[in-house]
Amino acid sequence: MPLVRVTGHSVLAVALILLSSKTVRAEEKTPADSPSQSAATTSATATSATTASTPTGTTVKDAKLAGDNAWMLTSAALVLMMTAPGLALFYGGLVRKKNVLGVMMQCIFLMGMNTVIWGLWGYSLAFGGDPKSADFNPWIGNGQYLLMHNVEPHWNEATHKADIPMADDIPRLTHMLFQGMFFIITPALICGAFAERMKFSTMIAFTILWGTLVYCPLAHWVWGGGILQFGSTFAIGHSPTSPGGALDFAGGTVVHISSGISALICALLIGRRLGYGSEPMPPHNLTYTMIGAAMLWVGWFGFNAGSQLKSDSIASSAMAATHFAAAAGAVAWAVAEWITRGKPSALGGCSGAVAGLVCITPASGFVNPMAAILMGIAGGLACCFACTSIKSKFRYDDSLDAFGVHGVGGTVGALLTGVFATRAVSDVNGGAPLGLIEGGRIFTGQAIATAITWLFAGIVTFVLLKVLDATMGLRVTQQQEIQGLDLSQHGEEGYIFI
Amino acid sequence: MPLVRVTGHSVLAVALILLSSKTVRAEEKTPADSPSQSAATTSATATSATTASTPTGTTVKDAKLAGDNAWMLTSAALVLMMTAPGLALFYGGLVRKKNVLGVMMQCIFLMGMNTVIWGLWGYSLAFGGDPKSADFNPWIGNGQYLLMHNVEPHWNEATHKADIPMADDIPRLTHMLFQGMFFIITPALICGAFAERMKFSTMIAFTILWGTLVYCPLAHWVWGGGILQFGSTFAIGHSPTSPGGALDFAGGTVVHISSGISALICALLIGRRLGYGSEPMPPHNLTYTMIGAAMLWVGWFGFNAGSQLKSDSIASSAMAATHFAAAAGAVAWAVAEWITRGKPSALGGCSGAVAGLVCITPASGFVNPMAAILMGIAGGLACCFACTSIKSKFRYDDSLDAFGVHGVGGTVGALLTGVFATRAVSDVNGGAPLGLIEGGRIFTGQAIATAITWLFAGIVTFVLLKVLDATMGLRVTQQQEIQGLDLSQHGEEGYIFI
Amino acid sequence: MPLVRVTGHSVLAVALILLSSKTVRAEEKTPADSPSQSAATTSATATSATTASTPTGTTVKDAKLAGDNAWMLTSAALVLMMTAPGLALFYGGLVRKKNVLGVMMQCIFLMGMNTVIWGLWGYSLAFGGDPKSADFNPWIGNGQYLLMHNVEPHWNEATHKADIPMADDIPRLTHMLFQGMFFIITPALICGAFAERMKFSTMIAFTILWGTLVYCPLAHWVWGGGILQFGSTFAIGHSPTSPGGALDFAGGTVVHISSGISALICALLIGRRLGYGSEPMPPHNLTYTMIGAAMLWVGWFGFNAGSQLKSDSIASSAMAATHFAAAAGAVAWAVAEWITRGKPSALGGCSGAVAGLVCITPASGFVNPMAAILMGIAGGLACCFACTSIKSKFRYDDSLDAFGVHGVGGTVGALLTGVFATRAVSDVNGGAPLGLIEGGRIFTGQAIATAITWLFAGIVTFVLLKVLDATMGLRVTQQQEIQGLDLSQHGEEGYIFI
Amino acid sequence: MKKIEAVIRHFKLEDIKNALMELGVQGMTISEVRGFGRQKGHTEMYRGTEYAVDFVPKVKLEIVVSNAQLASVIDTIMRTAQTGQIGDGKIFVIDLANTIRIRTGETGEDAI
Amino acid sequence: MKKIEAVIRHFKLEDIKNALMELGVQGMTISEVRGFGRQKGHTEMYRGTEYAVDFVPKVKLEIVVSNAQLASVIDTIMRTAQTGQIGDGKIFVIDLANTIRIRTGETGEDAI
Amino acid sequence: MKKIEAVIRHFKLEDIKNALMELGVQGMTISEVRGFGRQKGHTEMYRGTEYAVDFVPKVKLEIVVSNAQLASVIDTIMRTAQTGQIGDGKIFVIDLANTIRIRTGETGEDAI
Ligand SMILES: Nc1ncnc2c1ncn2[C@@H]1O[C@H](COP(=O)(O)OP(=O)(O)O)[C@@H](O)[C@H]1O
Ligand SMILES: Nc1ncnc2c1ncn2[C@@H]1O[C@H](COP(=O)(O)OP(=O)(O)O)[C@@H](O)[C@H]1O
Ligand SMILES: Nc1ncnc2c1ncn2[C@@H]1O[C@H](COP(=O)(O)OP(=O)(O)O)[C@@H](O)[C@H]1O
Repeated sequence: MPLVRVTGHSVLAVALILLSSKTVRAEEKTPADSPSQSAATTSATATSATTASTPTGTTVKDAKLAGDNAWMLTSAALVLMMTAPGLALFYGGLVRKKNVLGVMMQCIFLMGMNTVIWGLWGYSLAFGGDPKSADFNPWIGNGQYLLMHNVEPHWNEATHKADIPMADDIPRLTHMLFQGMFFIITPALICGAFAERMKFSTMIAFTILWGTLVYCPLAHWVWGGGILQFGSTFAIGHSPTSPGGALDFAGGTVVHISSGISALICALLIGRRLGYGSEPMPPHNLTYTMIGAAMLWVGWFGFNAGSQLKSDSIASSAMAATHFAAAAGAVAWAVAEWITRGKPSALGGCSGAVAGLVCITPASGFVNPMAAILMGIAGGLACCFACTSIKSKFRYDDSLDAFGVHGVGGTVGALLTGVFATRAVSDVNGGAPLGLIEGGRIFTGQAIATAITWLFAGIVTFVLLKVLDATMGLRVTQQQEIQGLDLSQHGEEGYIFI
Repeated sequence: MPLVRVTGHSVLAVALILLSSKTVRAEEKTPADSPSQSAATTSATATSATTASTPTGTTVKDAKLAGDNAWMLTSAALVLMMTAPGLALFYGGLVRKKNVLGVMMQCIFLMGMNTVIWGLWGYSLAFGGDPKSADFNPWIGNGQYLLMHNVEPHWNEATHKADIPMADDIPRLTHMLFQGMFFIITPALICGAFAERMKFSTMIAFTILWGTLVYCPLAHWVWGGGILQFGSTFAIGHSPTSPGGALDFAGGTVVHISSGISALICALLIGRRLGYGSEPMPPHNLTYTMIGAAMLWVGWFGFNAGSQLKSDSIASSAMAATHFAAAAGAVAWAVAEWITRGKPSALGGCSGAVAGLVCITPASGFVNPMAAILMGIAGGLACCFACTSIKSKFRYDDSLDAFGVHGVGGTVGALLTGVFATRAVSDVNGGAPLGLIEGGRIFTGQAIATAITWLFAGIVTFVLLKVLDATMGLRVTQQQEIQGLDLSQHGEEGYIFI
Repeated sequence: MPLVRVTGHSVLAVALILLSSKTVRAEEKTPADSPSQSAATTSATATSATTASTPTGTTVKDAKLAGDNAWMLTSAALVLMMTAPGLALFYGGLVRKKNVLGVMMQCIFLMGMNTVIWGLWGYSLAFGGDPKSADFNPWIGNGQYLLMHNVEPHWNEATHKADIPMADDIPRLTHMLFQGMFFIITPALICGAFAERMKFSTMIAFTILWGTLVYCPLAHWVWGGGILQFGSTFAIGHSPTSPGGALDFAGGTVVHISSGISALICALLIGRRLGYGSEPMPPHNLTYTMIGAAMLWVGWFGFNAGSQLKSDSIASSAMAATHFAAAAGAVAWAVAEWITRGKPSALGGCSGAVAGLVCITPASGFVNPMAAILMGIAGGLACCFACTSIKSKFRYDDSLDAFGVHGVGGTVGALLTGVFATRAVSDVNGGAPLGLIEGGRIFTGQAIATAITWLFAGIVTFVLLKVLDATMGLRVTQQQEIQGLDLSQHGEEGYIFI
Repeated sequence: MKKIEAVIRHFKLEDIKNALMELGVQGMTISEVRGFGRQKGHTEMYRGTEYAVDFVPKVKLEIVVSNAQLASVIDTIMRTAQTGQIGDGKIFVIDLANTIRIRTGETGEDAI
Repeated sequence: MKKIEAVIRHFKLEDIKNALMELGVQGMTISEVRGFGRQKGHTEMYRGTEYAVDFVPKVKLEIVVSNAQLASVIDTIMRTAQTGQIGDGKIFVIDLANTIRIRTGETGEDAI
Repeated sequence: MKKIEAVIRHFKLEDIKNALMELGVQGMTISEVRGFGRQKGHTEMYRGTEYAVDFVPKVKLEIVVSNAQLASVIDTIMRTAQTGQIGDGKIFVIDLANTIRIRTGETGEDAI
């Protein structure tokens, strides 16, 4: 089985695979293959579905695919934009001048490395396997999509035309791309916790392991038909009478809770920055942070509304909820500061918007605008409290508040989804009510999924860091930390204004 | 009727509404409700329109909606991007370093606050009411969309499925989102006039009032079927022989003239900045201004082409006109400076692009490329003249030229629309010619609409400011102005490069 | 008649055209006209194609157009974003502080000027003419699209409705817009070679000539049915048995090789910057460069996936290939530095991403993900080598490595397309294999097209520069160069942080 | 010859420069500094942490004058820089061993 | 009166300021400088070109003190600024002809 | 001991630094300043308003030298910094009461 070799000398292996692709495909034909196959057939059927075709032979399916694909490709672009420039600016502005490139480079490098990993094995581990098939594994994906087999189009000698694997309404490649952007930004969020002191090499090792061992399983559980997917037959708590699992429209658990709690563990294990508490460490460029926040807001439209995986009215609902929550969060945090400290800060407004966005993420496709406003307020206030009181109380150095915003906001969001979700927006439970307010009973599921994510992400991260600390070391030397990551890790300076 | 209370303790009320939503809806059933109802039905019909459905039941309507919605969601994202990062950078770069966060925070905070207002009552006041219904009010909207009722999907017990309110080709939520982005940027444009000296609290109060009392009525008049809408039976000058009203494709009157003239009033009433004329006050970061201008250019594609509210060939026309006008404006202003001052400035190029964009806004969906080029040149030269000669002549301190660019450019654009509009692009008048060049007679209507907008926006703004000056005070203290808004209003610094 | 007075001659001409348009159109009726005519008819047919229309009369064609147009308008916006903010930041950050506005202004001004040129004659020279028509010229376009005739909708007195010229699935205006964005960025790329010392006026003259004499012919050869278009009957090497021409999905030859080799000529002819070698000339703001690189990455999705000119599964393939190549390039360059110099630089990561993107451009719509990863690596390493060893060996001052990245990366990409292209992604050769790996024989064609582009772009650029040097002079004075372009050319400063 | 170093408020710079030019001062050199003194700084707040910024941005003037000019220059600075509020700044006077104009090589008072 | 000019490391500034305040120093002026000395700079690398940055960022303190305070202030700076590694910086002492407080016109030691 | 303060043109810094190193100068401190003098500034233009920028960016060198070195250092700076055009800058020489190396506590000429 070539895949073992792959992880080792991937490039070489990749080349081999490429040359011997046909054979490999042959070997790999497994029942798990069927979905893309059937999809391929579907697409074939479609093209022959003349009932709906105009004189020139365009089918309704092609037409719909054009629209859905347009939105999904746009969404993928928006989500990539969230990591950089978005997050790169948001985080980059918050650190001291001497570390700005360090933070930005983490974003750019992850954009590169995690994309490659996603293509080689990540997507397969997360989304491989068909819940309907006999040998489906609810804990982790399978090998069907390794190296993008059954994702990329492949030439069918029989029909003498290409088979194009589909994922429902969109090409599977589009689905892979869109989901891949999440695989980039999630670990990038964690960087906020160990900013200004993490060794670049260790950060890379950590991300490879974390992405493979934390993100991929979680994504499989929640979106791949696994143990947390709402309504999946494999879902915890699933029974004839109850759907089981939890609602997570765009990644409250998979993205925000997982990164947030992992961030907390990082902050605790790597320890405080040199001079933390004594020296002032103000953001060196709040204008970057504000620009970054605005880009995150815009990009989040792709993140949430794109998670509908097509361009229909639910996508519109998700975008509306996203926008209202961000807005309410921004106002809430700024006003909270105004009341408690006498001044609304620009950073507060931006942080509030992000907090609102984090909070609405799991609920975005399930709630109406007014609920979104309330969730935005809740997220804004909860995170504001976490970043101020809690953090200063326990004196851990979550440098850029990755936990304070994503961990706390994600948790609040996952739980409130159980309160505000309504079948009016997405009727995912056969007409049965969803959230508490409309008399639904999904709340317990939300709480369970949240707890599981906390535990799973927290424990695995803890173990990974302990191992890496013993082997590579987490932190740069004191010397290097004083000099700054830009010079010590990358041999560059951010600004040379002379 | 609970809605009055709502505006007061909105959050609370919102919660109530949410819990008792069904009853509230019941109370609210009014004739004005019909459009969304009928829309909902339409969407129902569509799903059952099997004539055009493929074996898998997709309808042509779904397919078209996918495409139109994809473009409209993208456009909404682009327009949000115009306010921040776009305008935040464009304006932020033009002020002095000590006020950069002040300006950016105005943008971010308005993104939050105005979005909430739009959801609570703004959209309803602007677009509430159906011109076809008996009790339609051409002066202001109604309560049908308050708190997003009849905009959001709601559960229909009868059909046991959700009714999804539509606005022609797109979900009403999409329409609300897109229009909401205009409600954000319009007041944000005004900030350019009172930059570097306005009290943050007063700015907020002013925006709430201005948005409600100036923007919403104007939007209703021009786009909601009111007294200025081209061809509306309620339009001024409407008669069997003449359509009446004025053409305003994307907001020449509603957005640019209204904000521009209000900006002038602000500049006059708040007075000059301390040291204006004696101290130099150069832009502190022109690179931001240039980046912001570029983002405005890109975002404007959503602003103008999105205003077609669907993704058809007219949207393409609008985008082409937008692009050509921006281009011509940039060249025109830069060349004008080159001739008159010996050097083409970067700021000139950027200002020209924005001027061209402002000028083409009302005409974008009605003119062909060559006309767009001419309008871009006209806009660029007119605004250049306004920002240089006129301003220095009358020595008012329109700090960032909000009037010089948006007031003047918007006016020129609204009038030239009456010259260059052609039925070839949008046949909005039953085949009759539109602009003067093709022998049409809409010019008078354009002039009238422009005059009305000037008067209305100018007078209301004047009154609002007088009231606020008496009650809250418009200006920060001298001390605070010298210290800068970043520190005095928000307790932060933009850059800490040490 | 006011229009005459408006401004310069072109404008005058434009005005005349506008007024006498009908007659002009009349004169212009040539066979070459047919495509847009037929297109117009098609669109007419479509609207009457009731077989596929819902009760409300929407046709499948309208529906598909909505989706395709949505993606293409979005792509056009993304590509514009590549020039500014993208390239403006990427290049702007790499120069010294005193030249940042100079570089950014080149981008903004080209956005303006080249758009106008494109509308007046550029598009017509590049895409005018129908390969199927008798009088088709494979070397250069014709006059059918001058001043946007037959591109813009025009009123048809006969049918008393507008004819809307189409380009296959999308309105021709959309096609013109999208292609126009390429006409902007290509010369902008060259600016990297003569940065910090080129006279602004000469840069303008050069761009006008280069765009008309180098870009337009090349675009016609490769995409307009000319001598390099794959499978065109006019293509070099075309024969019953071989398609001839070369595959260039999104501009490896037209955009990157042409600009890259021209950049090299510029660097050689304009000479080194004052103090090159003795004084250090580090990038003044690498944070801008990183943000710019990220925006280029995002924008490139529109550049490559948009080049499919519709929103189908091939667009998805193109986007996937683009993303993987960028990712692999970023990692490859950074790792190469890590190995050779002990540190992975942020600039290296960004440069690698861009190198990967350049390299995949011609192949994007023809290769699968794993091939894209290999091409990204190849591009990253090749450009890294070119920018370090080669450049320092020959000591030419390609200031921002326009040749090192675009010339080298484009060439590698064009050739590797002949290796990795597969019919599985785009079956462009009637089921015959394409790249070497699947046993195809297109490689020779790729090599020939590359050589021709090198020669053509190189020679014409050389001549143009010689002429301009003799007439206008290429370089600013020593004085001005020391003072910086911001002050000497534009009378402004980039940052005033006091 | 004396070297006058004056720490002043930013927004006074323009006035002082003009006043000194009228007085016939031929040149000066300025730089950005941050000062700490009786004038209190301000507190800034970033998310959780609030902290005091004790250093206030100021401008430092360096003016070399002949002994003859000394008094009038100091006097002019005093008058124009004064607001009466804490934080107006200080003037330091330092003896100068020599001055040289690089362009011409002139030394002493001719070089000023 | 003396003017003390000290070139120190950035991250020592906070400590020194506090130490001097305890000592009763009423004010000081700081500025960003770059220093060249025994402490080597570093090399940076941009695409092809690698080059040495010889100048290291430092902070310069300017403190005017009465002769009485001089010794103790210097001593305090010495103690707090020292790390023992190359690059700790220097202290220069300059005689001052006069000092004036702009706000009040006080001169000499009263103005400090 | 003397302290040499030289205001020079930016693009001369590299040459001067090298020349001084050859001369055996062990260290120096530089800072960004803006100068006003015979050399005219330039006018900038932003939208409507055009205004004069009288201050020209310069670099200020501070070099402490033993009396022995003084002449040669000044001479070296003169030669390397000179272009003959207005704006070359000035050299100011100040007596130094004392110098201390923080790292070692050495004082006087040993500390240079
Ligand atoms: N002892 C000192 N040494 C050097 N600079 C000083 C000293 N005292 C004050 N300054 C400078 O003078 C500025 C103003 O002094 P401050 O005490 O705040 O107000 P005032 O000058 O009105 O007494 C300070 O910000 C600082 O830059
Ligand atoms: N001769 C000098 N003149 C002016 N400044 C100096 C001189 N020598 C050193 N410095 C300043 O002191 C700083 C530290 O000096 P350096 O020789 O690097 O370490 P150390 O002070 O431990 O000997 C330098 O960065 C420079 O700013
Ligand atoms: N009287 C002065 N005091 C302090 N600095 C001065 C004085 N005169 C000139 N300078 C500095 O020297 C620089 C060059 O002086 P300038 O008169 O422009 O040319 P030159 O030195 O050739 O006469 C000025 O920019 C300023 O920084």
